[in-house]
Amino acid sequence: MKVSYFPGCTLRTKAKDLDKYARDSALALGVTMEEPDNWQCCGGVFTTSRDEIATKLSSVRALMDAKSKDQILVTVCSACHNVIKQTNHAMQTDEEFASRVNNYIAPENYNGEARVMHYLELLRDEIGFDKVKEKVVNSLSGKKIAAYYGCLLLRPNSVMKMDDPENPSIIEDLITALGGEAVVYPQRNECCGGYIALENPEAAKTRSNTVTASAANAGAEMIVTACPLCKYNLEKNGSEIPVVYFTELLAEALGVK
Amino acid sequence: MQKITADMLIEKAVSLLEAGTISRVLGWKKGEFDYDVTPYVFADAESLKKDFVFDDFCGANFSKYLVAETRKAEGKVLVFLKPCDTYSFNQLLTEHRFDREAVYAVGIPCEGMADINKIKEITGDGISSLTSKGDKIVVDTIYDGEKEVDFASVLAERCVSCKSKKHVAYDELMGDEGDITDSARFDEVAQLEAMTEDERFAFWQSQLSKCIRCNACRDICPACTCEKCVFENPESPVENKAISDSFEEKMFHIIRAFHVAGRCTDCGECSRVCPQNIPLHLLNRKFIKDINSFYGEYQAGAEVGSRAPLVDYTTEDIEPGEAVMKGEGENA
Amino acid sequence: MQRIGVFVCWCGSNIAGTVDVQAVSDALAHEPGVVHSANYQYMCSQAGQNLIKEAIEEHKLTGIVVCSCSPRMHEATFRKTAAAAGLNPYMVEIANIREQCSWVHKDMATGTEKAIILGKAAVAKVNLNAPLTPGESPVTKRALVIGGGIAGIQTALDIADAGFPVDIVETKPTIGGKMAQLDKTFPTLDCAACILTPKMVDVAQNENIRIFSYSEVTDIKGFVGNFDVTIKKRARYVKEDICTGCGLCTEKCPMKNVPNEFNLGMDNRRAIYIPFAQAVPKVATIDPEHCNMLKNGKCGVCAKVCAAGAIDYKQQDEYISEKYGAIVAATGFNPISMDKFDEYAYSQSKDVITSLEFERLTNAAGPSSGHLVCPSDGRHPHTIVFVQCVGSRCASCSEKGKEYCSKICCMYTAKHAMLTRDKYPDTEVYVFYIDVRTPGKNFDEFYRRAAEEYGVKYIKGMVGKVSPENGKLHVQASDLLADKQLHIEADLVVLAAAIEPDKSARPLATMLTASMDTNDFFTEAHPKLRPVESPTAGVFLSGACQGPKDIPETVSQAGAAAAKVIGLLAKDKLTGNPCVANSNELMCNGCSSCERVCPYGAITYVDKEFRMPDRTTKVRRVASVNEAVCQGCGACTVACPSGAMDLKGFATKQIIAEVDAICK
Amino acid sequence: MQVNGEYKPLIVAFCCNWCSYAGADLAGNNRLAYPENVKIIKVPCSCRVNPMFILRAFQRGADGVIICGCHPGDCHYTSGNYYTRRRMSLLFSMLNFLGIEKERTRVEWVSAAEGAKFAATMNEFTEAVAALGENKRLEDLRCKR
Amino acid sequence: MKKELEAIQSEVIRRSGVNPKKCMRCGKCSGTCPAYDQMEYHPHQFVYMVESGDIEPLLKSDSLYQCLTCFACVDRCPRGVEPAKLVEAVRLQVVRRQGNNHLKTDSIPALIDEDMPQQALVSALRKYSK
Repeated sequence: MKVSYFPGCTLRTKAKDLDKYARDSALALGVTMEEPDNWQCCGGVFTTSRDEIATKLSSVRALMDAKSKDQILVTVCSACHNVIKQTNHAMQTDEEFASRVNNYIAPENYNGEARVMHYLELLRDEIGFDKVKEKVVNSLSGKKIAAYYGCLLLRPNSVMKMDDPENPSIIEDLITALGGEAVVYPQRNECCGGYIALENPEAAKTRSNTVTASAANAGAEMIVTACPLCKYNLEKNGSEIPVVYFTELLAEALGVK
Repeated sequence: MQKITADMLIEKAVSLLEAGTISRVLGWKKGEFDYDVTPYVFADAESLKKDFVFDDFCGANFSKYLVAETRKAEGKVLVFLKPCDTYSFNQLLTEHRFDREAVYAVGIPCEGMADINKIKEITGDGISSLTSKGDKIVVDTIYDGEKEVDFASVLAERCVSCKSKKHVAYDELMGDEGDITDSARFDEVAQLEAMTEDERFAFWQSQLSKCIRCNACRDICPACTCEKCVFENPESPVENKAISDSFEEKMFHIIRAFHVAGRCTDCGECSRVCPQNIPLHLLNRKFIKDINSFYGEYQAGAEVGSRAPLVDYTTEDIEPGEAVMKGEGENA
Repeated sequence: MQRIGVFVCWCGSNIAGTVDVQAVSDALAHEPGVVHSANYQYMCSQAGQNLIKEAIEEHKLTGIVVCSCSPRMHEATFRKTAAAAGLNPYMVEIANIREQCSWVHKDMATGTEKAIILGKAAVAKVNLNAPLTPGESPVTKRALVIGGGIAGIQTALDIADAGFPVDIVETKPTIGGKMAQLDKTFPTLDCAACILTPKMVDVAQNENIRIFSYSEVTDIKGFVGNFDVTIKKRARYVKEDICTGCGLCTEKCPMKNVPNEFNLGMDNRRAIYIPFAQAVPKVATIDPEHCNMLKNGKCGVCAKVCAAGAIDYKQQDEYISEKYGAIVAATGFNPISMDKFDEYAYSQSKDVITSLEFERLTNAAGPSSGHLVCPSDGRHPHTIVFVQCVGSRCASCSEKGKEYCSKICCMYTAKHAMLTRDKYPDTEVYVFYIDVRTPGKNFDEFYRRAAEEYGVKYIKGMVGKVSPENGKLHVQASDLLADKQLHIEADLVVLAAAIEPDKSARPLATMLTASMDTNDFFTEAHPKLRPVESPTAGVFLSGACQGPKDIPETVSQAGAAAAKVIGLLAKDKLTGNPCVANSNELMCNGCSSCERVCPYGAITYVDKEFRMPDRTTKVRRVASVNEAVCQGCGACTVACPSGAMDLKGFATKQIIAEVDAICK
Repeated sequence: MQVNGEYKPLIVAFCCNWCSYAGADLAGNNRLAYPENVKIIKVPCSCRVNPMFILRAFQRGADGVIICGCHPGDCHYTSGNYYTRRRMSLLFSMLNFLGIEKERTRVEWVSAAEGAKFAATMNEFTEAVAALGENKRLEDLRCKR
Repeated sequence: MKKELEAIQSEVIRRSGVNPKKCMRCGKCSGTCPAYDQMEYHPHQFVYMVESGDIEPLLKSDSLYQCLTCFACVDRCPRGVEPAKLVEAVRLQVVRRQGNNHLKTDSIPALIDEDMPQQALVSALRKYSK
């Protein structure tokens, strides 16, 4: 199958691994990821304000491109995913917002017709974890791995609709499919501090340490994440256990690393 | 021109008759003129081969005939249903008007039906024969000889704004299944809504004054299957069998539209059969449009057993005063 | 042709002051069908009524019109007058020429003119009136109570005390309901078992009461006074009449690891079990899902040890049909699932429990024999956090919580907190609340005692997250008054889960054609004046199936429902309202439109044979109105496109006649 | 209708027995005046009002028709007025579609306690209908006097 | 001034799409907020102060820049109030004014290290500046 793929700015620079392993693994699973032409940065965060139009246009353009190709728009970075999915939702549900956006993109017209999926959802809902499991060549053989969702993957739940926001299982199920042992810990869906790291590194440190300590307490040997900023914050603030992208884990298990 | 031919339907009917699945066939019979096709019950292969027709003039919706026909004899009736007919079929089932088991329904695709009046507008009267040829109809007239008209240009109004090419009920489907179409069927209603009150009154006064109370609209309507119609019941306050004055014309059409409101599937038979060419479907469509806008989209006959909007409510329904404003304001 | 008498009342000067009564009676004397017309000072007086009676006899009147005050005032009076003179009371029509004429108009000419028109409308209507007789139906003097909790128990006992037989249908193997699971009861702290179990014994011993336990209602037909009900007695594989309840089988059964639902899965029972010591009926039940003998034919221990020979592995479900005059819904409530509230880590830690689980934990007959322990490891909890309103007052998402206040949580939490501090003074107890709601006798005093005397720490704020870390529960919460975010290391977190109607209520309501609100609570016939009746005649409501309630309220409502049932069953016959719908079968299409708008389920369909023009007969489906159930609103008459449905007393022809008379 | 050469609109008011008829009685109790050409017909519930009744009234010379029932949620029969609300919304919208003046028809919820509202409604409605003049668009010439 | 604040209040409500009247003052947002200790005004106070029109202190507060937009308050609010959207709407009221950018591009180099992902920069800029 072919999907549209929005890599996002960070995956082109600081998080090249996240990107590379995602592409390689997808190929191994029979999925071709095609980048839209001339995509632009999503902006990193979704501005919830209904009158904020211009900053959402890059997302809309990527969505329209996917719509025109009749493809699912897939993202790997949690932040891009959050921004694009929320933008799509706003295009579907907020008529006023949509009409203002459509003024910018006229003569074209878009009303949220494209489907947005996180790479994880693609694995779960389109490919199927069973199929992923069949393709595993290097089983993670019982390695204790903690999934770190952070905030962007799951919330707001009414829009993201990816998993139970308080008791998610999508990454755990992936870990299990790859042969690892998923470690569940209470802080997995709490914020790492995000962009506050820029202005108030101390606050980010407190948040990040809470998360990594919680995972370590639960016996994890490794933390996986889908978000470059999460990875940065957890690592920068001295996580005792390694933090890796879930795509790296996937590529390793599929034997394409 | 239709994708399916009379021969194909005859073959289907004959094979079902021979297999004993059915005992008779409700179908279109050749009439005096090529465009004058009448519903008929065929009981054997011979009569089918002789008289059964299917072409661009077979608009009649057979659903209603099932109410009476299924009561007549044992065995199943074969009925051919175009997509729009299947909605009436379901609505009648919802209202328990015939026994589903007594019917064998074959869904057939429809390319839209021709309107003889539109043809006559182009060719004039005196049509002696009509032959469909691809996207043309060849018309032979006794005065001017042969003429060709575009099928698309003489498509019946209800087919121009066809709401669905998808069958919602059948035992067996012939040909390909279509989709629910994105129809502009409410445009005419919206145009009227946009007029002033006086203009609307003038429009309807002139239209309804043409009414001769022939009752054709009622008799053809698949939603009008009452055992006894209120207009013919001496016990009823609206009993009136003949044309009398402008009030009666309005009364008849308002009450008739109200009685079928929420049950009308918008099959368009009323306008098709009106000898005075009154656009009666606009009354029904007004109700459908209002129902959709007041209470949410509802398509009568889309599924068996659905609760019609007039026998349903929510505690948050729109108030009549606001409804009237909404009914004239929201044309878009 | 009717012979109509018209009687115009002066009402002293109330009418006569603005209406020329003589002119009215003169004018109406010439109306079609009128054979007598008179006026008098006070028609409602004894003398006035005698005037009417005499005229009825003298002029052989078949109908009368009284032009007087509002029918809401004296329609009943004049109907009685007519009946006394041998005239059918429904041949009386009132023209309201006081409230709706003389009192709102000042000018004699206009008042008189309007009074005449109103009189003419009444005459026109009476010309089309037909004598009506209220339908009568017998009453089966037996009541059915669905649900055997405290609501059902109290209702059944009260009905039985009045001498009527009652059946209780309970889905569980024992009656007792939620109250049997409670430890103490607020605000008096008496032990729930001590006050409930004697009532359960009363039920068992009452000759008028039968208990169908482990049973459910599968079908209800009929109407007020005459319900036909089918009850499914599920096979319990134990002969109820032989089992002595000795309990030996429940000790010997080798299947030891079946989660015990009575203790909310906090301990285990056997495959054959008696839910608790005071169960009524005290009879064992085999759980077919866990019994080896029933699953694969291997075992049979219980049959071997049963000295009475009560075990019957071949037992089948049994269907019982019974007739009832009245039905009481007492299906109760359940706490909602905590699945959608995992920020409180209910699924992640055994030490996060619901309040009902807390009841079992503190109950002497519970899984920890009444010792308050952490379910995870049995240690004594030193810090306990109670969280209020979990899923109550929750409007954000209907799948998650309930928009209403569950009403009982504030008080039981105060009870839990107080009892904990009383028994274990070394514990720290926090209660996070949004509002503390204590309207009830001695309720606020009780809550204040918990805070003031027992030192329970009430904090206005809400818990945002519970994190199970290192065997403790890290509770992050807000303290709104101190304007702080709190972090508490707790041993036990207790969630006050919202309550919702039992899942069996919705299908039951469908069977009863009783209405429900959007939350699946039964709707009452009138929220203030008929709070224990369903709008469906003969159906009554008891307990939390109507809305969240505590025990005292439930018991009061249970008694009230019983009083209503007794009032119904005390009648030999039910007299209906004769102004009911009636269907003309010849015209009926059988389309179901009328059935769909009927709020009372009074319309059913029957297949009827009709002679066709060709002399054959055909069966057609036609509507049939149950006159005992119909309340006469008329919704069906307009839903009917063919005009087959009409309303007696307000027939289409009658109303049209009034319209014509007014518009003439 | 013409009364002594002067135009006075004839109003037919269908009132439900439980709320609106009682509301009208209360207006009387409180001596709250409204035009005498308002004539009330009692029905058990507003849902008893058939569109045929309304058309009949116009045919016979009414200039305005108003239907009064219990407030939504307060129906004595629990749901009758909800059906009224739907039926009349659609019927009145249709009449408007046909060019019949929308001011001639109305639904008003009047409780048994709202005597003042009943009188005010009738005054206001009569005035609105009077402003339109005689009902010409739904008249039946045969019924003219 | 009162008029101006009222205008800001309605603008904030319109822009955020939040109805602060739905708040029942349970405080779950503040119980759940990971940035609580960095804030002068806490999520529940944002809701209350916008509702009551007491917006001026919020406009001046550094709390505007402490919200992590983690949406925990949005998801956990039992009334569907969505406090994070209000915080954002108030912040935009400030940063959209000329010269009111909280984060200036000039100051960025001093704040970052070589590992910091672009995502952090663009997010912060979008949140704090116009």
